[in-house]
Amino acid sequence: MKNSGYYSQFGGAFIPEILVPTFDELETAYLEARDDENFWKEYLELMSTYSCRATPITRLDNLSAQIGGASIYVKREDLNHTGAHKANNVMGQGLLTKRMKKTRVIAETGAGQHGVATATMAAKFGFDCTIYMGAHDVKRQRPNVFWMEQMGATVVAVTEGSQTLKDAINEAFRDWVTNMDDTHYVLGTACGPHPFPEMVSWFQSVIGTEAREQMLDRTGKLPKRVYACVGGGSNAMGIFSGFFDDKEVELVGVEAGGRGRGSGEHAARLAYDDASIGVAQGYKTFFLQDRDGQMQDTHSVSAGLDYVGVSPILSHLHEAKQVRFEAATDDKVVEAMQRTVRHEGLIPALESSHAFAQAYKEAETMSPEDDILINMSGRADKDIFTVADAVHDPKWKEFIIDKADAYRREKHNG
Amino acid sequence: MKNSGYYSQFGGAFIPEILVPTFDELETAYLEARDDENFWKEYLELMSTYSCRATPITRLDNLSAQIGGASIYVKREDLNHTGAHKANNVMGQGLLTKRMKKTRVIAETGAGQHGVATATMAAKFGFDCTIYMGAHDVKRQRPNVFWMEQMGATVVAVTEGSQTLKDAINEAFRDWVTNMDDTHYVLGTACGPHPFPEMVSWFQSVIGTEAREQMLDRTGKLPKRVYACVGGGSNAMGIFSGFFDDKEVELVGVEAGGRGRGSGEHAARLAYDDASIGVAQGYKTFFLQDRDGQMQDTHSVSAGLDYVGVSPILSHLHEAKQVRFEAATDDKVVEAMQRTVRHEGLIPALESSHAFAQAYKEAETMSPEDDILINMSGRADKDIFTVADAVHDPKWKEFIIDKADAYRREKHNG
Amino acid sequence: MDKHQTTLEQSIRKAREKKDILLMTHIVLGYPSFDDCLRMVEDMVNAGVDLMELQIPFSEPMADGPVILKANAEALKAGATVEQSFEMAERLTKEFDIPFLFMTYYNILFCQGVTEFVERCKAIGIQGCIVPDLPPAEGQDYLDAMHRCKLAPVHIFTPNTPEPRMRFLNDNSAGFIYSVARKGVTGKDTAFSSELETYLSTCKQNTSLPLAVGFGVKSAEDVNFLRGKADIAVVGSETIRVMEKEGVAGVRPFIETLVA
Amino acid sequence: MDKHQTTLEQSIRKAREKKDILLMTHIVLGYPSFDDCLRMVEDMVNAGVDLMELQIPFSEPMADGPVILKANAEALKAGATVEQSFEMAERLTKEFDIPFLFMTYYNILFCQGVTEFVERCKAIGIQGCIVPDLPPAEGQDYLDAMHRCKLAPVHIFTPNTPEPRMRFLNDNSAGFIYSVARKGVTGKDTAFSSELETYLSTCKQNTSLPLAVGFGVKSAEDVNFLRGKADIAVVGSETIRVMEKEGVAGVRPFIETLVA
Ligand SMILES: Cc1ncc(COP(=O)(O)O)c(C=O)c1O
Ligand SMILES: Cc1ncc(COP(=O)(O)O)c(C=O)c1O
Repeated sequence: MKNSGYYSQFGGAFIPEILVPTFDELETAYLEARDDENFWKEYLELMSTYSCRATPITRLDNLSAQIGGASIYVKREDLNHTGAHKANNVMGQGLLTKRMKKTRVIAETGAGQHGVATATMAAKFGFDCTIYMGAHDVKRQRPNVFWMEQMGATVVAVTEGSQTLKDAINEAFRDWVTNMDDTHYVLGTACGPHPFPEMVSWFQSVIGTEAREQMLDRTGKLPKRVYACVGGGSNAMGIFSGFFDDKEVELVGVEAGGRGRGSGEHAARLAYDDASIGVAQGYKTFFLQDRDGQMQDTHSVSAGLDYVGVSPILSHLHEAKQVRFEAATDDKVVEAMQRTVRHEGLIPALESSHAFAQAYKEAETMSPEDDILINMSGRADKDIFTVADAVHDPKWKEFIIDKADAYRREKHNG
Repeated sequence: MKNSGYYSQFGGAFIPEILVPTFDELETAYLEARDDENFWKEYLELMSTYSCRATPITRLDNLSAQIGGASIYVKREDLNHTGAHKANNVMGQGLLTKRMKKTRVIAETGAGQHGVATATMAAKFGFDCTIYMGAHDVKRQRPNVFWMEQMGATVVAVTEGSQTLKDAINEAFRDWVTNMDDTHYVLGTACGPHPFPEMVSWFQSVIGTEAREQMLDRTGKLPKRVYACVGGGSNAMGIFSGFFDDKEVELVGVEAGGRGRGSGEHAARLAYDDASIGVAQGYKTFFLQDRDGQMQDTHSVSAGLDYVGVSPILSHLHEAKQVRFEAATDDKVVEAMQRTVRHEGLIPALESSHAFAQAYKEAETMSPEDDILINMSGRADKDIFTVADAVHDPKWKEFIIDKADAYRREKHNG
Repeated sequence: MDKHQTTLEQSIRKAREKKDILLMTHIVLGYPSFDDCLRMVEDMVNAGVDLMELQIPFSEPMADGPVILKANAEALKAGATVEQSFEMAERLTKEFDIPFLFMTYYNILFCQGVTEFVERCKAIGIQGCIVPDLPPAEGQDYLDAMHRCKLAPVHIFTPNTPEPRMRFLNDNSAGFIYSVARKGVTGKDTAFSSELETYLSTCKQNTSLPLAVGFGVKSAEDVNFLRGKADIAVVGSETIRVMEKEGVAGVRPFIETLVA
Repeated sequence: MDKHQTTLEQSIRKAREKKDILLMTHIVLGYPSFDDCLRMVEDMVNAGVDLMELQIPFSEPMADGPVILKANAEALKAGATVEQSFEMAERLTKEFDIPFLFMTYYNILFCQGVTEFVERCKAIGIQGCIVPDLPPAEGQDYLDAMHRCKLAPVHIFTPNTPEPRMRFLNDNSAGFIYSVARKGVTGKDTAFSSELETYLSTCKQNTSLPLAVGFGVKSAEDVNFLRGKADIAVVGSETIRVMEKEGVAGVRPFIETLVA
């Protein structure tokens, strides 16, 4: 290991010995790629021909007027191929996998978004692909599983632990320690052992680089605040990194407040006081854990933010007060989503809607001269089961019941 | 009416007297907009900030190699906001609606794609919005209905006739003849009375203009053939129009072959011999009708191609032999979709998959020196109910049955 | 179209000598069945109806409201054909001594061949046609054939129609002008107001033909309102509604309340 | 770490004077219950086990396979705490005269405080620790504390470990080297082949410490294979599998077949 990958006290690579050579190889490949101008060129070329980079910036004309405060801009990662910023990371790691001459990729997924992105990348690059997904999430997110399987990926339902994201990560590591020779583990966020946090942030930095330039082009100045939701932290790192050198730009990370502060049912590691520093899943950061260090159950309306840990780089930036952390509760998030759909025709993912909720709240107290920028990390149209449940749509339930009856009859008759 | 809008013998405006002034107004507004350079600029600006125009061209590396014939390129209209080329048309008509100072829009929808696009546009522009959709389609396409309603649109299930697209169109006209003063009817394809065919084609021409330039940039030459699926004909008109002056480029429109030639269950108006010239829904074209002129039931695996008529401009181009028409059958279409998903990570809508099916078939017999271009009019990830049924996924059915049981229990308990 | 006086116009003018206002009713051929149509026409004529629209059902009746729409669909579902409609119309013109018009959509004419269609109308004693989706600009063949056969192509005035266009429509019409009293499709309510009065007088000023007023007429009161302002009151959807509610036998008493 | 000889190493070397190969077994503290653990240890010691790994359960046992994973989860679900694990370990070291090691993940140490954790190990008679997610580069505090307390930090060799790294790991280890016989997590099969022989001889060449070999050992045949090639055969998941299938009472007969 050339560099232990610490950000003040956070980060590191707490990995089983058997993976040490694999991480060495990965770090070397990553560092060489970073040094190789052509790699980034190839990456941008791929993202602009296979996905639609640069993604645009959209101004929320109606809501800016309605709220009557800051002028609100949105970075449109939802327009990426497969519907979220996850595409940036997987395509980058896909190129790296090719560079390392590996032929198989594995990944964990919670919401399913990263699983679909990885399966897509694997189809595009011709890799074999296995996706680990908590059995609980497999149930919640069948549409994503369906598409992963159509892409040729094997989706393994993880029945261990809480059957959600963290268990899928553990399981992916278990696969990797067996198959490291031909397999690359495409970690989905800016977490995990070094070099993942830094490498994933690097691929996602394309968001921030574009956004800064676009805001300057569009408004002639920098936004006053930049909002991003924080699950593992990759979309936040992506957009924030464009503004790290701009001290006047306030960066706001929005975590899953779930049922609220003190409820014990949330996934706010930095905004609330329930988390403490620990080491798990290969890295040191703030975790929602008990005093023994056992990870706790988390809750969020959005599967993609429902995670016990957080990027070590963000933990560092939190302590260094370079990023402010807030949490948005489930009800405010659903409200912000519905408001954005209703008045702007944009469908932010429930994850992204956390950033919208906080931005709307703060915009009110700001001046119309101020611009703010929200990272719309993904679109919700694939999460219709979750969204329909979140807004309690009775017609949706009827539709599902009718559809099920039709399937049942079909079974009977043939 | 300034111009009856005929393309050789096809087209016209067969409209109830009460709409004559409304069509006059629309035609005037449309012609003025066409003459006004700023209008097109504003349109492009909107499409590049709200959607992600220019959409890219992707080369199908794996399938080109696998098929071993022509080099296959894809125009990525699936990356548009709301997931299809329909966005181009609705945003254009939205600007026109604003120009005419109308405050309400109505639209018909079959697959739901145009309904979602229109509802989105209405949310963005702050218009009231009513969407007419055959009751049969409402049932099949509940996810789209859900999003339309979330956007604030009123979705009216049309229980007349065959309860599909053509009936929704009739119903939209019935609304319009009552509310023409404040309402614009956003017709979704290059059909209907003049100036719709021409106007919708104009907005969609952005596809072809971009694509021609992109192909030249990318390959240094023009593609040998360009493929597009044909429902009403708007995406086909859009991409073809970029190549009308290039006599060496062969344009191929692909209709819904359904269960095949002679089956009576298809929607091939130009590729098969079952259609005849008629006048309905306000325009003259080839219709699938009986000898009395009654419209017949059509069938396609894709709701968006399942329509009795076809753009009068395409009927003209068919007769003039400027576009070749083919039909792809349901089974080939599903196969082409699955192949594209599996080997390229792209998820073409079932509609678009018609173009892919025909292109794959023809690519085989072409030389690797030849490039062909497919218009990927939309993505299928929102049509998961249809796609899961088309590929007969048993796990999907189980999931729906389980979900329904959970909803039923919920009802019982509270 | 030069202003020959059609038989239809002559009959209307003659009937008007005896009555303040005439009554035109509407049925959809083949709904609920051809036999029922025959019975209804008989009842209507006996009740005092002066002229009738016979709608040949079409699968896409764009300008019709829910009631007539459904009637079209049901007639087709029961197997009604254009041929049967012609046969029924021929029988009606022979048996009953009032003028009959065809109302249908252009595709029905187009698929029969416009000239053939019009000539057959002539042959079977139909006196005029209303084709709501065929503006004069699209229908030169049709107008020529109607003219040749001395049949009446009836066109429609609406509250949205500018006066120059009214005159243009008048020039292309014969028999009478069908004036719709409000926006929208057939079968919805209209407020019979002074606004309507103004509109009707504008209509009158812009045509030399008798004026029929339709859309929403459903009671003797409505008919009375039109007395002196129009030549013909058109009762469309309401008859079908009554028939659906009370059966074919309910039609005659309903019509009788209107002409009372 | 300078090469002090730990009590653990001494005990192993002494036991090896009497036996070709030693047997190390593994239990997860609190699974299925602390009482059952006590009984199993008793049975194992009586059956002739030479040393034991006591795993303190952790919610994220990344390097463990399904059997041990489940044991961790069940122990936690039943309420097992680190405090209880310490108490049980203390009792075991007092009652049974074989060396005990802790096996657990780094977060357990980290949350207790690494120094406190190690000092408490010392206090209760634990002789060494295996922390599979703590490479020496990340564990200086831990290594220092273990060294100060003269406890054995055991590290792992794998078929993927290059020889220079083996020497580095050896330099940071005490007690013995835990050599895994194949890639993958605990509890999966290994083919005991000549390839394995070559690998084990490489391991031997790169450590001065006794060599334990684990992962996949499940029969007397497997143990015999290791005779002469290693000092300690480690039986991990298989004991738990036997216990789950045959109850706690099945553990002793199983161990007896191994040492027979
Ligand atoms: C749309 C979207 N946004 C955000 C996230 C959270 O991940 P991260 O914090 O790494 O951006 C996810 C994770 O699934 C996601 O799907
Ligand atoms: C994705 C997609 N492609 C194609 C079509 C067919 O329409 P058109 O022929 O107007 O492009 C539709 C219509 O719904 C569609 O949704």
